[in-house]
Amino acid sequence: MIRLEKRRMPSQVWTWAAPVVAVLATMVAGGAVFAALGKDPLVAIRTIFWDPLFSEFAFYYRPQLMIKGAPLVLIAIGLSLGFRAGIWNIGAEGQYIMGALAGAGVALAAYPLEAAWLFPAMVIAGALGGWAWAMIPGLLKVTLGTNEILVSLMLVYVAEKILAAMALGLMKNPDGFGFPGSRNLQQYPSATSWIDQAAGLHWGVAAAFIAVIAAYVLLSRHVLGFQIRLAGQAPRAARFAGVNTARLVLFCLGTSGALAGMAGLFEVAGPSGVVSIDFNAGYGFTAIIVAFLGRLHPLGILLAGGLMALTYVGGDMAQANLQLPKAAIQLFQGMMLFFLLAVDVFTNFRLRINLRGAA
Amino acid sequence: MEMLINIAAFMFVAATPLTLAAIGETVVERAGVLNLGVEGMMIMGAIVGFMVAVNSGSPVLGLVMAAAGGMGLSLIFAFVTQVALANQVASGLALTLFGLGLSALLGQGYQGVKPPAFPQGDIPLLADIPVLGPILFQQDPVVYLAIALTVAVFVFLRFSRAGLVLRAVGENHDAAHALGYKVVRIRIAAIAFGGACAGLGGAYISLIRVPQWTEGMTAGIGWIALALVVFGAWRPLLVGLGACIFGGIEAVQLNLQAAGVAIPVSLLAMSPYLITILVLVIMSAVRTGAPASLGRPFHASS
Amino acid sequence: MTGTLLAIQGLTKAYPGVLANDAVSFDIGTGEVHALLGENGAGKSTLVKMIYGLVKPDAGRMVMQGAPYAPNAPRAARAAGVAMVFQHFSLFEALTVAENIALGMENPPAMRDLATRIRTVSQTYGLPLDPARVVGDLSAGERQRVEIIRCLLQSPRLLIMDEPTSVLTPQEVAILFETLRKLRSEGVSILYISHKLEEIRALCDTATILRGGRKVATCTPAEKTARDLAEMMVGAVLKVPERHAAPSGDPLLKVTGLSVASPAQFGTALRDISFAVRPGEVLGIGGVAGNGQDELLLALSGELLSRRGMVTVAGQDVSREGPVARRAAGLLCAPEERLGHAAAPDMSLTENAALTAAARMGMLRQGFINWVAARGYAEKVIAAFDVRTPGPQVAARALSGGNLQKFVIGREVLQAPRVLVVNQPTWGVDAAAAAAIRQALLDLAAGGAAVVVISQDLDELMEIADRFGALNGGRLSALRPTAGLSVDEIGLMMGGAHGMEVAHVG
Amino acid sequence: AQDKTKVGFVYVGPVGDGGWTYEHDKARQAVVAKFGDKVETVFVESVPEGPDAERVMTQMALEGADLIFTTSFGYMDPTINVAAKFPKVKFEHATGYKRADNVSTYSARFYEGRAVQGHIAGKMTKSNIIGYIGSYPIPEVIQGINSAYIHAKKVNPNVQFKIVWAFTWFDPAKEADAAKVLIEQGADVILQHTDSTAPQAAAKAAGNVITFGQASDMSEYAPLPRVSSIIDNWAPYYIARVQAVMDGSWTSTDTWDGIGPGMVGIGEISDAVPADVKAEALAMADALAKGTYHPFTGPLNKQDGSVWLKAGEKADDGTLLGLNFYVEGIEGEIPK
Ligand SMILES: Nc1ncnc2c1ncn2[C@@H]1O[C@H](COP(=O)(O)OP(=O)(O)OP(=O)(O)O)[C@@H](O)[C@H]1O
Ligand SMILES: Nc1ncnc2c1ncn2[C@@H]1O[C@H](COP(=O)(O)OP(=O)(O)OP(=O)(O)O)[C@@H](O)[C@H]1O
Ligand SMILES: [Mg+2]
Ligand SMILES: [Mg+2]
Repeated sequence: MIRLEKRRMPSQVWTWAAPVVAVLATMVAGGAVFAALGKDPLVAIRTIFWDPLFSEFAFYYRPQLMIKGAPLVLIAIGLSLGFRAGIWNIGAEGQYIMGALAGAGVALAAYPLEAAWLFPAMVIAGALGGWAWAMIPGLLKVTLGTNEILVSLMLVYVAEKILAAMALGLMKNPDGFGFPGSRNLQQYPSATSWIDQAAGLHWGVAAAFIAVIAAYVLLSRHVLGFQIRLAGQAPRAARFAGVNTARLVLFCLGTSGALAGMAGLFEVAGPSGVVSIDFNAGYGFTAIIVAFLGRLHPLGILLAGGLMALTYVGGDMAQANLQLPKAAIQLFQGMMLFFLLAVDVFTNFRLRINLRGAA
Repeated sequence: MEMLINIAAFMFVAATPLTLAAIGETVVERAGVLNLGVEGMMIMGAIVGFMVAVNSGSPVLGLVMAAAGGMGLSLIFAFVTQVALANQVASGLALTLFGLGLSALLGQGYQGVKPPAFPQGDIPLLADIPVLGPILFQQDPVVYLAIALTVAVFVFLRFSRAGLVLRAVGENHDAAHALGYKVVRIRIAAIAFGGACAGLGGAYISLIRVPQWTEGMTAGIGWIALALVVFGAWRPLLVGLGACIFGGIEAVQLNLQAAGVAIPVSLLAMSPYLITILVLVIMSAVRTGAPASLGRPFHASS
Repeated sequence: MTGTLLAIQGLTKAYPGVLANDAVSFDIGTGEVHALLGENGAGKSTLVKMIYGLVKPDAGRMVMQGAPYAPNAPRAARAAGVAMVFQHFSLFEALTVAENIALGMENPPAMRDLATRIRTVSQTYGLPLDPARVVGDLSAGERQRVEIIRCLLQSPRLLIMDEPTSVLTPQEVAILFETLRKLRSEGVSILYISHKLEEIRALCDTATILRGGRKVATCTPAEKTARDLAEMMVGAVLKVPERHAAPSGDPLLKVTGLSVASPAQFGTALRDISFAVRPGEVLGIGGVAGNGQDELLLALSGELLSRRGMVTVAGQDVSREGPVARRAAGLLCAPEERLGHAAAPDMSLTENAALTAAARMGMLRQGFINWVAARGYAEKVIAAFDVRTPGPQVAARALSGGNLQKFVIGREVLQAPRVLVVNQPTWGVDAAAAAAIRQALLDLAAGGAAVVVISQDLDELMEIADRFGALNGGRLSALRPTAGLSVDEIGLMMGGAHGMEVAHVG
Repeated sequence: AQDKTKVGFVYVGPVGDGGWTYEHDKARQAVVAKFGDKVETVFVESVPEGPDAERVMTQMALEGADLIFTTSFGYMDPTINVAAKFPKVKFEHATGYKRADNVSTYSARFYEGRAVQGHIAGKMTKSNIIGYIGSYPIPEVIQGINSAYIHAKKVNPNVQFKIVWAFTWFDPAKEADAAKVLIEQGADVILQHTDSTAPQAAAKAAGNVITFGQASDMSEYAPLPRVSSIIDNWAPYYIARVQAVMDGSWTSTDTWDGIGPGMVGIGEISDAVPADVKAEALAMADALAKGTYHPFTGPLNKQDGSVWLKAGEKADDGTLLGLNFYVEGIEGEIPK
């Protein structure tokens, strides 16, 4: 008989081994799927995980990993604070859109003014846009106890409609012959988030690294981080310790919203450039995977964001070079999360195999 | 008047996939499990049902296999949450991602294919009643199935012993365990039932409502179904009623557009989501009891 | 008594790190009330769970009336005529009495017939109960009636009761005993677990004593003194705490007309509670569980806010302040539930030390926590209160109940509070540790603090409190000095038998 | 130097969408069929517009593509950016307006096909109500609505358009719902400017409703409800451009072709259409192809009654590309 037995203490070894085992298991299972699709699994795995880093054109893909990974990490860091506290914001996608709209709105309103304050103002507006959008579920939760999972999600759809309306209306490029989409902020020096485009460096990348460090310090040293962890692990003990639950909900939702909004702004002002109908590309949802893959730990999220970016960049390469369908990549990412969740059980439980076979 | 009848009849069609998925999830949550993967299970049902119907030529077999497909996917969730004791929120999200990817992969080559037609299920005599006839009795059989299922789940939870045990497990899994009930087994069964219902709901979209296959075609209906369970305060009949209201909103907004009513189109397009939020807010103010063990992991230590 | 109903032979059950039962053997006679005694953690619950089929023994066997008996599930046990009332109720608060009872039966009749039978049986045994009520709305005593009637409806041959009286008033205990004696006269055997030795002496025919998982004796309790029984359980002689405080001066804690609603769905609201505690004084608050104890602690700790003027500490109104401000004012608390409320199970002792002591013990600088200081404080608590653990890096849930309790109490006591409120300070703690905790509370009072002890253990309150009051339905009785208080008086203060006097045991 | 010409395709949807991307991929296959071993094609599907598109294009350029087709409006700026970095690689961007020395643009005059549809619709409607499912209110879609309306009105003065905006290019459930509602409100002709066949299926279920295929022929719904279609036929253009690269004759151009060069195809008009109507429709298509007839020929008024085109005046391409108003007679407002 095989059964699980709770460990007295979480296993240190498994805390670190679980993600590795999960990724390896995903490679095996994913390889099987690729083989079933008639592709050489080894080549496919190499194309996804190795080529972007070490192939002939890695000089180009490595910066691209930063561009792809930065919004994921930035959003996931914010989400992880809430997830740790048991606050489930799954509407980061909507906050990302609203942040982009608010930030781009400032730039478009100021066009063609060149001023040093413009970009900082855009960042603030972007953060505020995301923050405000996240405050809707936040305030509803603390005042009325409304489920934040569903409200934040519904607001994603609302944000998408607003985005479409903006791209077709208010923010439409006046010089764009009536085509949808805004002016390109990449070509607006005071408003672009690029620092060095060739190196893949924009302010979003910088912000992601800053967020990782700030979150690390917050969680390990600051009383607020302590309260976040406490509220997630033992809500009653948190109240006993004096944690103001309502304020914590607002803080976590607000921070994750602001970070998602900033991610949207950095994206629209740099790599993307324009507010278009389909500007959002699912970063808000993928960041949820990144947060869990990184085990809600800032450094883990940094690694997970890189890993996820790798599967995207490598996945597109596999599409072009191996004709691997897009859906296979999506499936692969879903598997990775499942394996991580399942393998995680060994952190807190031990497998007991009783060969005697109990009565 | 004509338009009202049409809206009402359309309402049932739009409500059917919602009802099926939401009723399944109601049972799952009554057993104390929160499965956020409804969207993923629905889309699996949509593609599996579609593939089977196309290949076998039998839409009924398609529906049956869709239920099996949704159930199959839900068993992954059951394993991860009930055996490996993983966080249910994260697992549910993973299930949705996984389901979307897997269905897209399975569905390659089924785009643009026409499924076999599903027979209309007009009920003789009753269908000819003015007003009520077109609304209630000129629907397809799955609409009737959804209504029957809602009533059946209501009766099951309210009056049957098995339903009582299921509710007990959702209320207090430790006590249920102490009385000798197999908490994990009961929950897995409930999850599987929820998966089957969601699969059926997905297949209704791909086989009857649209009918065709496209990636991601459930387009958020699974999430609305989750909201409906809260809306219905975990009671099957209220959940069914909620589904009808949401179906009605969609019908009304399209009819208003077509009739050229001067409301901004983008506002109309957001209305289903805004109204969902509004209803969630109202329900949270009313405050109704969720199953006490909802979402908590259970591990029998003995 | 006509022979053996159930023979237990060499039952053994090991949990990781503990041998909960070690080759335990004894016989339960037909129509006998058999007591099972032992300290916390001695293995009593584990043993009865094996009899009820919830836990599978690692070794040993059972014989019921000559036939081998090895239930693999509670269902099998029930089929063999074994019924059980659990130590921690196995009830479903959101379901009705009838539904709860149906869940515990093998083949329950239709709901309407069941309701009739519940009424009949509850009349016969003098345990009135309305089948249609929702269990969450019932008092602790009534809930126990649900459990008992659930058992009686199955006409059991063996009724197991795990600590049934810890939640009852003395009057309710008397009624329960009437019921049990009636059952015995009908030939039912009863296996009875309790820590209350006088009760055992009054009720039980035989007693088996466990210590550290092993059977140490079987005896006739009426022939022994309570002291003999206690010494068999503990294996040593206990010392009684010393008290040398004399209350004096202006009240440190003043509660005036405190009324708050309960945050829990099926909780008890507090109604117009007033009392004052002076420096050096220990106030004991008793009462049956679920009569507002938890709410009172929440209202004092600051987790529940009250209206202005209701709670003052040394003249400072803290009614609208949260836990942090109250701690700053010198009001510290230790809740009943150690894991999850007083301490975060998955956090280390260092982190748990910071949980309440961060501000008072200087671990905070501009919002940043000094973990070195926190660790130092945790070590200090561990040393001062003899907490048995490898070190402060260990997670709270890895400690045994008693050791964690010592840590929790120590964490508050060493902060030198002006007022300390504790709920169930020695619940689930072995006798030696309990004595140490009580001594620490008395010492604190002697040092000039005001101490409020909320407890269900009346002996404990009589031992350390200067004055006593009882909570009943959210109201506090008038306070009386403990000296010279009789059990009957206490019982009446606790609310008598909750309206059960009307019923007559037939 | 290299023997094979490498051609990349960046798609906005899945190749199996049955509409827009499907037709581009069909044209890619036509290129392969035409040139055989002399070309190598690569494609990436469902590429989000924005930085991902830029990366995918760069990747194709790095790995040796000579010519890259970027097949969605939203790829405009990424195409220009990447083209600047790879001056030797040729780019072809669909439906945009920014060009460079190595970037051409191409698009189709779908509104020509809409004129033919409008004619058939106006003749065949019995309820005089024509339902129109719009995707997004952009010039291309508005051109189509106006063109269809003008030509329906011309043959049937009582005709009325009911327009539902789906705010999506491709969402079968929503498109099906929109079609059903339009039919319930009396429409017996459904025109769609969205890409799935869901409205066809809805019309078929309703009976007595006719539809037109969009982007792709959708002939699986012929002869009824689908009576004809507008087909995006990119193959001739793609083949010509690949050939130009091979010959070294490729130059940056702006192509906006209609029925004439075959970029817009009129799908087989089914027998459900009366012979005389069919003949008229074919004649109109022919005139459009020859350039003897322009769908937007005055006199035409704007919705507010002001004059747009005087008698005999033809709309210029600049106005059409930015078209943002309805012609006189259409009810309702263009969403903002
Ligand atoms: N499920 C379990 N897993 C691990 N250890 C357990 C488990 N249940 C009981 N134990 C351990 O077995 C021992 C006996 O526990 P048991 O509950 O039988 O004691 P008890 O005599 O009923 O105590 P109390 O008077 O506190 O009720 C204790 O050390 C306890 O920690
Ligand atoms: N789930 C468990 N897993 C592993 N060991 C456990 C578990 N529960 C308890 N133990 C160990 O068993 C022993 C008894 O634990 P328990 O909590 O029952 O204490 P106890 O015997 O009641 O002692 P105390 O009188 O201090 O409460 C302790 O040493 C504890 O470390
Ligand atoms: Mg016990
Ligand atoms: Mg203990």
